[in-house]
Order: sequence, then structure tokens, then C-alpha cells
Amino acid sequence: MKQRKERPPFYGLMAEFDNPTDVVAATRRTYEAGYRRIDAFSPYPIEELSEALGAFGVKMPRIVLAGGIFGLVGGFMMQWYLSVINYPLNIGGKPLNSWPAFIPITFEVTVLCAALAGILGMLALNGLPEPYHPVFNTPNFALASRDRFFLLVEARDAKFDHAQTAEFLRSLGPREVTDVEY
Amino acid sequence: MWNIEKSRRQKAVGRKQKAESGRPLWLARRPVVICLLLTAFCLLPSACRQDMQDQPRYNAYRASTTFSDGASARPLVEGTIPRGWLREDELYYTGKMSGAQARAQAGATSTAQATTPNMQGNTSSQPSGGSVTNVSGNNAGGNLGTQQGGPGNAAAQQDATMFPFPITQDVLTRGQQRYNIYCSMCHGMTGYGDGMIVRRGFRRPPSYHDERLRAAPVGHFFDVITNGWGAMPDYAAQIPVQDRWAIIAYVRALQLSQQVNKSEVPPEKLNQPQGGGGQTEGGGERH
Amino acid sequence: MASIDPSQDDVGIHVTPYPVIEPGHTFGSVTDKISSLTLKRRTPLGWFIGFGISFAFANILLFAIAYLVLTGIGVWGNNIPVGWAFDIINFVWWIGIGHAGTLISAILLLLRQSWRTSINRFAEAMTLFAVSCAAIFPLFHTGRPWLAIYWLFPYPNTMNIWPNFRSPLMWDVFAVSTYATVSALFWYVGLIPDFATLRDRAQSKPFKIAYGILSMGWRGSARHWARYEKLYLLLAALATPLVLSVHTIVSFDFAVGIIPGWHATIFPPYFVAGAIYAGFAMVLTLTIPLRKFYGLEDFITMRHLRNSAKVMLATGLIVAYGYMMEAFTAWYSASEYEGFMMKNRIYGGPYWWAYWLLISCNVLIPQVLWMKRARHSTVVLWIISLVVGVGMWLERFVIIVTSLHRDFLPSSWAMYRPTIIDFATLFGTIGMFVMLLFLFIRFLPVISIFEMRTILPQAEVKEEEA
Amino acid sequence: MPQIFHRSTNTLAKLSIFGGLFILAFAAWCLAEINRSSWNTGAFVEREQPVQFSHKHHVGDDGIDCRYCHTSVETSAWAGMPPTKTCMNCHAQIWNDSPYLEIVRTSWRTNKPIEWTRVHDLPDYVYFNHSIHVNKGVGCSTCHGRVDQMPIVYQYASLQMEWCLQCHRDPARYLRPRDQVFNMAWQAENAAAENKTEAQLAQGRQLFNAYHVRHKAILQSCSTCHR
Amino acid sequence: MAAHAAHVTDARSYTPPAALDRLAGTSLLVGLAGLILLVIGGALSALHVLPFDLSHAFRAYLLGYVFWTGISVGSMAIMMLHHLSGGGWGVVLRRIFEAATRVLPLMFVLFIPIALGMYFSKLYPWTMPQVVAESHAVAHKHALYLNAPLFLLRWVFYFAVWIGLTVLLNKWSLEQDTTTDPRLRRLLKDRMQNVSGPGIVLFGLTVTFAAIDWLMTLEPEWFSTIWGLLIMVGWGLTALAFAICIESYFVLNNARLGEVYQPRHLHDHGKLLLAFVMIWAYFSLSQFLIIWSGNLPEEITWYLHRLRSGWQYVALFVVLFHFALPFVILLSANLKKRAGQLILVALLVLGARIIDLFWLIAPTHIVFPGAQGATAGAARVIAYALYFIAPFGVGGVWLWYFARQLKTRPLLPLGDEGLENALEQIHGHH
Repeated sequence: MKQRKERPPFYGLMAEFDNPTDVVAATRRTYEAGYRRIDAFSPYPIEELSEALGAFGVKMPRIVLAGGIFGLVGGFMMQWYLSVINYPLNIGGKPLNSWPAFIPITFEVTVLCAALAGILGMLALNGLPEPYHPVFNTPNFALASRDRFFLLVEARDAKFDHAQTAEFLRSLGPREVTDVEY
Repeated sequence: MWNIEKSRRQKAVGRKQKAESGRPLWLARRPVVICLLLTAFCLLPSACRQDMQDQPRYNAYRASTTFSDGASARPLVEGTIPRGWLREDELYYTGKMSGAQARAQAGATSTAQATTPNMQGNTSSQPSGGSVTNVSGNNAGGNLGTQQGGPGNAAAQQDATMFPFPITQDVLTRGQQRYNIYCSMCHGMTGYGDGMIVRRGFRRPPSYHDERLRAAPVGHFFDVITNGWGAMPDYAAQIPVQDRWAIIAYVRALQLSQQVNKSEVPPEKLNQPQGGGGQTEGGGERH
Repeated sequence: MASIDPSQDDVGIHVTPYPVIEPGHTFGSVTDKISSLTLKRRTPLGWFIGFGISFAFANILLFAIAYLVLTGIGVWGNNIPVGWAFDIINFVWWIGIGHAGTLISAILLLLRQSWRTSINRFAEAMTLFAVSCAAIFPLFHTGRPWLAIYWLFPYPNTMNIWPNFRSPLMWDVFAVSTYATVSALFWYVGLIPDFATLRDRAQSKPFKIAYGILSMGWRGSARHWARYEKLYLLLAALATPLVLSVHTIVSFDFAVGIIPGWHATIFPPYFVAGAIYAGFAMVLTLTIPLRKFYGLEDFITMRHLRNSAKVMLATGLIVAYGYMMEAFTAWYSASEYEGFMMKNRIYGGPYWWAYWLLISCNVLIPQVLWMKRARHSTVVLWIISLVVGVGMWLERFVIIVTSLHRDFLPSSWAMYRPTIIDFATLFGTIGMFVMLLFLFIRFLPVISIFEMRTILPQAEVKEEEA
Repeated sequence: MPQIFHRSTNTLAKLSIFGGLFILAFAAWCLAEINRSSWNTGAFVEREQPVQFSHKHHVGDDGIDCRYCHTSVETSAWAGMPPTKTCMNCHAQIWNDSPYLEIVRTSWRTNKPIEWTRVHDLPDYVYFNHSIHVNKGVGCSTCHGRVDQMPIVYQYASLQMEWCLQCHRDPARYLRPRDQVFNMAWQAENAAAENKTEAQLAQGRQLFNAYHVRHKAILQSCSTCHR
Repeated sequence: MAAHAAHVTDARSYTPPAALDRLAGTSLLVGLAGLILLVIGGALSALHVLPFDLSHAFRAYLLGYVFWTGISVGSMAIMMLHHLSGGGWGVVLRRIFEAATRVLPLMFVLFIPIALGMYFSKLYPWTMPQVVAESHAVAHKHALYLNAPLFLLRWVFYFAVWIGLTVLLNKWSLEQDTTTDPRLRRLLKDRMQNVSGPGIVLFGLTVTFAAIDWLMTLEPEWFSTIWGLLIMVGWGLTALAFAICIESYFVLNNARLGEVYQPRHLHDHGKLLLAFVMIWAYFSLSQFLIIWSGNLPEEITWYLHRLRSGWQYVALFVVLFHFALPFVILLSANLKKRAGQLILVALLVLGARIIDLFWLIAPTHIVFPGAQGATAGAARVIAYALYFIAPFGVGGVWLWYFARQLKTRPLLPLGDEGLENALEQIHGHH
């Protein structure tokens, strides 16, 4: 309750663009103008757009690698422990530590853990699932999943000033600039 | 419980009849198939019990509806002798011997007696082992050959006065153990007839230390264990033959133990409450 | 994926008669066309007919399985010495079919083949449904499927024992369950942005909420896209060796044993190629009618069909190589068991017809695909894809049944005869597979909408003039 | 574009993923516990018998040895259920007019066995032999518990395979001298003074060798119990 | 763009760097030195100076021969794959591959020592009558397959196929350069594509049987169905690693070519290298796991020879340096884009290939008759050293011939339609 009072009355300003080139250019300029709490929305992934937002931690390869290493070590150790220590049973005269036979399962567990780590990591880093989000209050935002491109400057940005920022955004040549309410 | 055995058999019979009635088998089966399919999911939980854990066979003590007494196990037909079980050794299996045998035995034992070590209750002090070749059942009292008149036996046979096999330390230990399991309930641990069951109201048995029983031949004891005597039921089913002889040997030892002078006992054994082969029997320690 | 690099794409180099997507489409038209398939109110009559037929077959499966569970595994035709028959044949067949989905989706993504875009979603769905069909067979072959977890997975059970990790069947459990999990997640992750599209297009509140939950609140943020794209590539990089490993392990089910006809070191690559072969055949079998009836010729162009045909030709040749090497090695090894097996398979045994039918279906007839004209005719392609589907099923039949029916002891030789329940289960799974596909077509976007947007020419960001 | 979901759904949605995992794990744990509980194993459930026979009275109070009734425990796979005759050994005289024992007397008269309710029932695919256990120093109370304190007998152990294996994998933890097998209250030597487990292990190892108990690999091979 | 295209088609821009002449000269010297050392090694054995079997010298030569022939034949296969599937990655490497395939006639001639070894040493045990007499498995295939005349006949056949294919492809490739008519270029491209399809099939068949003939019959009783594929992918890997070495060598030594070979090309080639390393590991593991698990006497002996008495360490080395290390290194995207680092990985792979071949070839029936003590030690050291001298001996000659061939044509296929796209600067601003 207390937190909600401290929030600014609206979430930010949203500029709407027609094509990818414009939104990338606008994002670059906004970033260069010193705005940092900005985000862009597009109906498909645009590499240049995320680059224009400035550097941020993607981190996915490291998470997947960590998951993979966990699965690799865990998968092998599981089989080794269960077959050699916990339940040593002679089957077909094969040695208890039949490491060649442990390779397939080790591989599968590695892949499984890496994939799970990656997916959970992606969701966690992106803060998903998040069914409610202020940007959905933008009037035309349903088109962000069709053919429109959006640039958002959050009200929390240090440089944010409603009138000035709106003026700046309008100078970037959008179709429209709208307030995004909380 | 779902009787798998029965329902399966009935189903198989049903199929056969329909198949024989002229229609092809798959047609004949169809109603069964449809019924099964329709009830498929209702029956899923019951399918879980058709497991290997309850196999359609009779295990020991399993009940049966086939026989009038409800048991699946059948007693042997009277007079049946299983292969290898022909009990030819009269002395060993019946505790009796014919007159000629007894006389021969009497002579033999009297000569043997001189070399036979005195058999005491506390036999551990005198390891006899394999050195004992033939021990008279009655040597302690020295009343060899005197017949007490066996209880109600056929005139042709008399109770044996000798053990059918040599009595060793092992036999005595076994006898003590078995005595404590099967006999001590009534006869008491020391044979005075003051066992736990007697204290609970069972008719008191005679003490082993009576003159009569001390004089009784070993065959008499064998006969009582095998056939019962007075209030005592028979223990033939509970105590195998070998063990009966072992118990009798121990009873003899018990009798002997109550007749010993203190001076005959090695001083280090005096304070031990129990005799026996150095092993303590679990039952005796119960509190 | 955002930047379309024509030089990386085999098409980009030279002008081809068939593009990946017909010209004239915009972001809006692509979005509306594909999402309308899902969102339109009225379900076409054809859908009901198709669904009805496949549903009927799926019910046959249900009945066959219920009967099996109630009566016991004896209702199947397999028995000593052919202890493994339809169940494993169908299992391997379905798993193999599933592989094409992952292959199209993951490997072609890694190879930056943009033609994958319009069929990957469909192919992934096919993978999932095929794996579901496949899983039925080993599960019910256990006889007591309600105890399957107890036997198959390592968990601290009350028996205090663990599965035998030295057994290829155990590897199979891990491979197939990992494959099913990763494929399902890969599919779902790919669907998230499209769920958002559907959420934003849906008219009725329940659909909005349903798609809203499934989309997890996806809003197309550029930061999200960056991580999403990275993850998608990484998942593809993981799925590629995974898909190869799955059929490799399926081949180990046979090859690590010492049955002549099974114990061959070439089995792993040869099975993988066979899986892709059958899988692409199934893709063609399904997409050719689908694009016709749903009017998707703009998105699934002749180019897709032609490329699939080429993949089939290539994998078919690898499979043929496998047959050849098996036969050669059987002779070269000088082992009388191997020699007998091969002779029995080819001309001496009672199943010679299966072998030659297999050779016709898998090796001889598909050679038609060398001809350009054949690759460009949907009818010919469709027929060949059916033939290959049958041929790959026969391949497993030959490997399993002919290798087992004459084992080391001639006194135990016996023929294998499938029962009506065997066939009901096989055709029932086909029914279930098609039924699931019909449901998928109706309720989920058949083509990845957001990826279709990326391959439009408008999607390219023009460089700023400095 | 209006919001479809309320603000609160964000927390709910995030929780549902981890919550889902948690619920799954919890469900798995519950299943494992139920599987091991006496609801499934039947352990600690007192079985009603046709005759109210009290082991506590006969063993604990009267001091009757196990083998007095279970005669074949040392020599055969089955411990042996006593026939009615064994009951009548004493009850022909004592309590011979008690209504509780009418069933016994009827059985004796009609020569029909009493239908006892089975307490310990191993699955039919398990081969279990009492004699080998008794002769290698496994005490009655190790598996059956303090029968001398049970007015009505119940199954003491789970009888699940993990229970069998915990001993078969390391018998030294349970072995006792042969002559103590039928002693209900037995404890390892020095158990009172030392650490109980240590004392048992020390004596158990010694007995393991003395009684020539087979190697672990044989004890836990499948065909030892599943023949 | 237009300016760039003109820049591309300027043939003189892509004439080979002068360093190539130096490479040719040095190679020839090294090669001749190596071959002389090999002959000396052989002589030590033949004259009974050191107690090791003469077959070791021939085996060593076989190693060098198989390694370098593999580069030529593997290059041919990758080139044909490129003709079939297209792609910018192949355009920039095509001339390197083509030059490598043109060494094949030389390799045909260089087979002669192996034929000699077959007749005059125990190189191939199946040439010895007592082996045929004693072994059922060898006798079985002796008449129809495994005898010297058929062996030589097949050798001629393999080379006929390979040289035939490469001559056609090289000829048309050159014709593409010399014509400016786009229709003719297109036609030549189609021709090359049409030959490549059946060409790959022929490649698969010939390499399979060459692999069986040259390597598998070293242990004539042993067999493995996957062997052909294993050698095929090994040769492909060698060829690719070699091409990457040459490519990186150009990038590092010639500024002009440094522009041609962009990081994305290196990245693609690095990824291909990774893929080949993984496929090699996959085939090797499959073969090992199946044979290990089956544990049949006729199969497992091959591995027993290679996993005992010290060879297990060589095997471990192969696993680590042929698979584990390159695999881990090549996972890094940045490394694959840098020529200076990628060349090191490629060299590592080439080195590991030699060790792998050493592990395949050398342990087969080790013959050190009756040697004891220090002489035996010396014999072993010298004998095994020969296996590492031979690749340099054969390789020097091969490289010399290769460098001469590379010089004869522009380093890029100027007539290729895809060249412009392949050379387009994607990430840079121009």
C-alpha cells in the first residue's frame, strides 16, 4: 500500500512507430539523449533494437552451461553411486563401474538439465510470467504483436520530465505519443 | 476376495462351449470382449491385485474349500511309510526291546560299566566326547537289570534300559535345551514338577527325583513322551525321536545332579546355578 | 534470425523459382491470415469429418489397450522367440517420425535455413504427438503399465533397488523422456510470442484469458526478445545432438545385444538416417494435403516440398548404404551366424518378401526423386512419402522379426503372426496421432507467426545514412 | 488495449511455476510416505483372531519358548503354526471350561483346524526360509518385534524389499549369538556400557565370520530371494 | 555494392601470396628429409641392425599416406557437398579444396611403397599363406576379396573414380572463371551440382572400401560395419582442419585476403569443424560401445590390442585431444572468429588425427622379434618414431605439390554466382 502511493501517477510515455527502421533509430537517439529506463516493443525479434537499448546482461549461455555441467556431473555420479556403491549387482558379468554404459544417460541428463536451466533462466531474467503490465494500458498496444513498434520511456527515469520528454519523443517522428497509466 | 482361479476356469469353459457350437471363435468371443471393454475402467483397480504376489497355488497353511476340514494340507494316509522312513531300529524308534536283546544288553552294560565314567549332572567337568562308546541308561542308580515293571506294556517287549546311541556332551546340551523348551513348563527346570503351568493349575506331575522315576528305565521315559501318561499329553508331534532321547539323557543328568555330594563337584562350579555345556538357554533367563 | 543473411541461405545465392514466402505479404497480413485459422468462430465441416474419422481410430486404440490391460500381454502376437515385435516396431517407427520435427526445427535453425520457418511449428507438434504414440508401446509392453514408473525411473522406492544403468532399455527411458520433455518445452517456448498475438486478437473473453495465461504476459520487449532469441538458439543447439542421441540409443536397444542382425556397429547412424527419412516422409504426407485444404500454399511453398524431397533422397541413400554394409559385413565377417541371418533375410527364409518389399519401398522407388520433375510434383511426392513410410515400418519389421524368428536353437524357431489387437493398436495410434494434429490445427497457430514476420523483406532494419 | 488480468495475477503466476514444482515434489513425497506407511504395508495393525490368543501372556508371563509351538522354525522354511493339539496340551486341564476357548475345543472335537488370520504374509514370489535365518543368528524379535509384549500380534516390520535388503546388505548390524536367537530382550554385549550401535556392529562382525554368513553379493543377488 | 563487385572480380587481387612459394620450398625439403629418414629406418630393420619388423616402416608410411590422401579425398567430398547445398562458407574455401584434390594423381603414384610393403613385409597379414591357412575368417574372404591382385585392382578403381570426379569439377570450375557469360556460368554450376550428387554416392562407396582395404584388413579377422563412415568423417575432418589452416595462414600473412575471409566465414568454418569433431566422436563412441557391450571374441580383440600394454594412454590422449579439448574450445563463439586462435585449434585437430591413426595402425600385431633389454628399447623408440616421421615425409611432398597447384588459379572462384554474396561485408560499414 505504501509503495503504491510512492509511484508516479503514470508509468511512462509510449511512442508508436510504423516500421522497424524508425523505432531502432528513435531508440538509439533516446539512449543517446541520456534516457536509461527505456524499453522497446516489437512483434518480432530485432537484434539492432536490443543493441540500441544499451548493454544489458543476456546471460543465457552461462545459465545453460551451468545447467549442463550440473547435469553432466550429476548424471554420471548418480549412475556411478547407485551402481557401484549403493546397489552393486553383478549383471551379465559387466564391471560395476561400467562407465562406457553410463555415457548415454549422462548425456541425456546433461541436455535435460541444460534445457530446463535455460528455460527457467529465461523466464526469471525476463520477469515472466507477468500477465499484468502497465504497458498493456497503451491504447494501441495490441498491435505490438502485429505490425507496430513501440518505444517506452519510464516515468522513473532520472531525466524524465513529462512535457520535455513528450516533446523529445514527438521529435523522433512517431505516429503518436501517449501516456501509459499505471 | 476375487477368486482368480475359479473365474478363469469358468471363462475358459464358456469359451470352449461357444466355440463348439459352430460359430467361429472370434464371433463367439465377441460378447465377452465387448463386456470386458465396457467394464474396462471400472475394473482397472481390481486388475492391480492380479499380481504375482498372490499366485494361484497352495502355500503352507493356506485354507482350501476342497476338503471338509478346510485345510489344503493333507495328513498322511494311515500306515503310509515314506521312502527311506521305514523305522526298522526298534530300540531307537520305540524305546522297547525284546527279551533276548535286553538280556544281552544287561551283560554288555555290566562289563562296560567299569570303564564308563560316572555321568553327572554337571557333565562339563568331565568332557566325555567320543570316548564314551556305550552308556547305560540306568547306571547312576546301579540298579542294573532290576525290572520295575513298565507301565502297561505288551509282555513281549519291555522298556529299553539303554540308549540307542552314545550319549555325548552334545547330546546332553541338546537335551537340556529341548527339555527347557518342551518339558520345563510343567516339570520345572530342575525336574521337581513345579513348572509354570503347574502353578497355573495344571495337575502336578511327579518329581523326577522320586525313587520310582530314578529307577525307571529310559524306555519308560521314551514311551511317556511318545504316547503320554496320565494327564500328560503325547509330545510325538513336537519332539522328534532324536530329541526325545536327548531329553531323556538330560533327565537322567538332572536326576543325578540332585544326588551328588558337594565334595564331588569341582569348587569352581559350585556357584553356578545352571549346569549344561557352558551355553545358556534363552528361555531360562526370562524374567 | 532478425537479420536475414542471404549469403547464409542456400536460396539467397541464386534466383530460385520458389521463394520461402510468396511476395506481397505484410506483417499484418501474415498475422491475420495465420491467427484467423485458430480464432475464427466457425469450424469448417472438413475439420469435423477428419477429426471424426481419426477420433474413431483413436477409440480403437483405447479399446485395444483396455482389452490388453484386462487380459494380459498374451493378446499380442509376440511370443518366444519373437518376443519383441509390433510393440517395438511401432515404437521405433513413431520415434523416428518424431525426429523430423526436431530436425526441421532445431538443425535447420542452426544452419540458418529460413525455409524452416513456415513448417517448424507443425513439425514440432508432429514430434510431440509421434513421441506420445511411441511411448504407448513400451509402456504397455511392460504388461503392468501402472507399475511402469516403479520399474523405469530411478527413485528411492520401497524395494531399495535401482534400475540397471548398463541396460540400453534404461538408456531408452532416459532418452525418450528427455526428448519428450525438451521437445515439449522447445515447442512451448516457440509458442509464447504467438500466444501473445492470439491473446491480442481473440474476441471472446475466455479465449483472451486462456491465451493470456499461455503467453505468460509476453509483451514483445526488446530485452525479452534478446534473451528469448539466445535461449531459442541454445535450445536448438541442445536439441540437435539430443535428437541424434535418441535414435542412436534406440538403435543401441538392438545393437548392444549380440543377436545376429542386431549387433552391427553401423546401427546408430543408420537408424538416425532412417528416422529422418521416415520423419520427412511423414511431414510430406501431412503437409501436402494440409496446405491444399487450408490454402497455405503461400507459406508452405514448393520449395519446402522440394527440399524435403532432397533430404529424403539423401537419408534414403544413407539407409541404403546401411543395408549394403550390413550385407557385406555379414559375408566379410565369416561368422556363420551372421551369414545365416543375412541369407535367411534375403532369400532363404520365410520373410524374404518383407525384405524385398522393404528394398523396393526404401531404396528402389525413392530413386525417382533424382528426377527434378518428380520432386516438383506434389502427387508423386505424396505417393513416395507414403511408400517410404511403409518401407521404414517394414525395415523395423525385418530387423526385429527376421532376426528373432530363427534364433540360435533351431528347435525354438517359430513364425510370428500379429493378432487383430496388434493391428488395432498400430492403426489406433495413427488415429490418435491424426486426431491430435486436428486439435492442434484448430486451437494453436499452425505456423510460427513471429518467425514468419522476420522473413518478410520489411523486417530488415535499414542502415542509417551517417 | 484493456488489461486482461489484475495486478495480483503477477504474483500468482510467478508463484504458480515454483508452487507447481513444490506441489509436485510434495505429492511425490506423500506418495513415497503412503507407500511406506502401515496403511500400505499393514505393519502395526493388530489382527483380530478367532481366538483371543495373547502372546504377551504365553510368552511374556508364562515364559513358554517360541519353539514350544512353532516347532519347525529351526529346521524348515516355515516356522510352523501349532495345531489345536498343542493348545490342548495345557488347555485340556487349565481354562478347560472357559468360553473363550470354546473354539479351540470345537476344533479339537471336530478335527477341523482353527482358521487363524495371517499376520505376516510375504508375496508369493519371495522365497523365505526361517531356518537359515534362525541358524545364522537372526533373532525372532529382529523381524517380529517384542512378541512377548504383544497381547494381539501385529506385523512389526514393513516386509518391503528395502527392509529385507537393509539387513542383507549388512547383516552385522543385526546378528546375535545362536543361543540368543529366541531371547526377546537380547542386546549386544557391552551394549549398556558402550554405544549400542558400535557394540552390535563389533559383535555382529565377529558372528558374521563365525557363522560363515555368505558374501554381500550373494546375499543380495536376485535369486537368493526370488527363485 | 557495385564498386565492391568490381573489386571482387579483379582476378589479380586474389593471386596467391608469395609466402606460398616459400611454403612449397620448405615443404619439399622437409618431405624429402622425412622420406629419407623413413628409408633409413626401414633399412635398419631390413639389415637386422635393430630388432623390429620391417612392417613398422611400411605401417608408418601407410599412416602418412592415409592421412594426406584423406585430405585430398575429404576435400573432394566437402567440395561436392558445397556444390550440392551452396552457402557462402564453401565459396571462399573452394579453391583450397580444389587444389587439394589435384594432388590425387601424386597420391596414386605414392601408393607404390604400400604395394611393395604388401609383398615384401608383414604389413598386411592376409598376404601371408600361413595366416590364410590358419584363420577360417581370412580363408573365407581370401578367394573373392582379400588377395593381392584384387587389392591392387580396387586401388586403381578408387583412384580412377576420385581422379575422374576431381578432374571434371576442377575443369568446370576453371571454365567458370574464364567465361563472362552468366548463362554458361549457370550451366557449369548446374553441371557441377549434377555431378556432385552421384559423386557423393561414389565417394561414399569408394572410401568405405578403401578404408576397409587399407586399414581394417591390418587385422584381417576384425570387422566393423561403421568403419567406412568413421574413416570418411575422419578424412572430412582432416580436410576441413587443413583448409582452415591454409585459410587462417592467408589471413595472418596477407592483409588483402584478411579482408576476404571475414570473421563470419571463420565462424562458420569453426562451427563445421566442431560438427565434424562431434560426428567423429559419435561414430567412435558408437563403435566402441557396441563392441564393448557385445564383448564377442571376434570383435573385442581389436580393442583389447588398443586398450592394453600402454595403448590405453594413447587412447586417452585421442579422447582428450581429438574430442574433449577441441569440443570445449570450439564452443566459444568469439574464438571461432579469430584466425590466430582458430588455426591453433585446426593444428591441434590435425595433430590429434595423426595420433588417432597411430592408435588405429600401430598396435596391430606388434612385431619385435626376440629383442631384450636396451636394444629392444631402442628398437621400439625408433620404430614408433617412424610413425611420426612418415606424416612429415609424405606431407612435405604433398604440400609442395599442393602449393604449386594452389598457385595456378585465383584463390577465389571468380565465376561463382554466390561469390558476391559470400564476400559482402555484413557487419562492417562501408
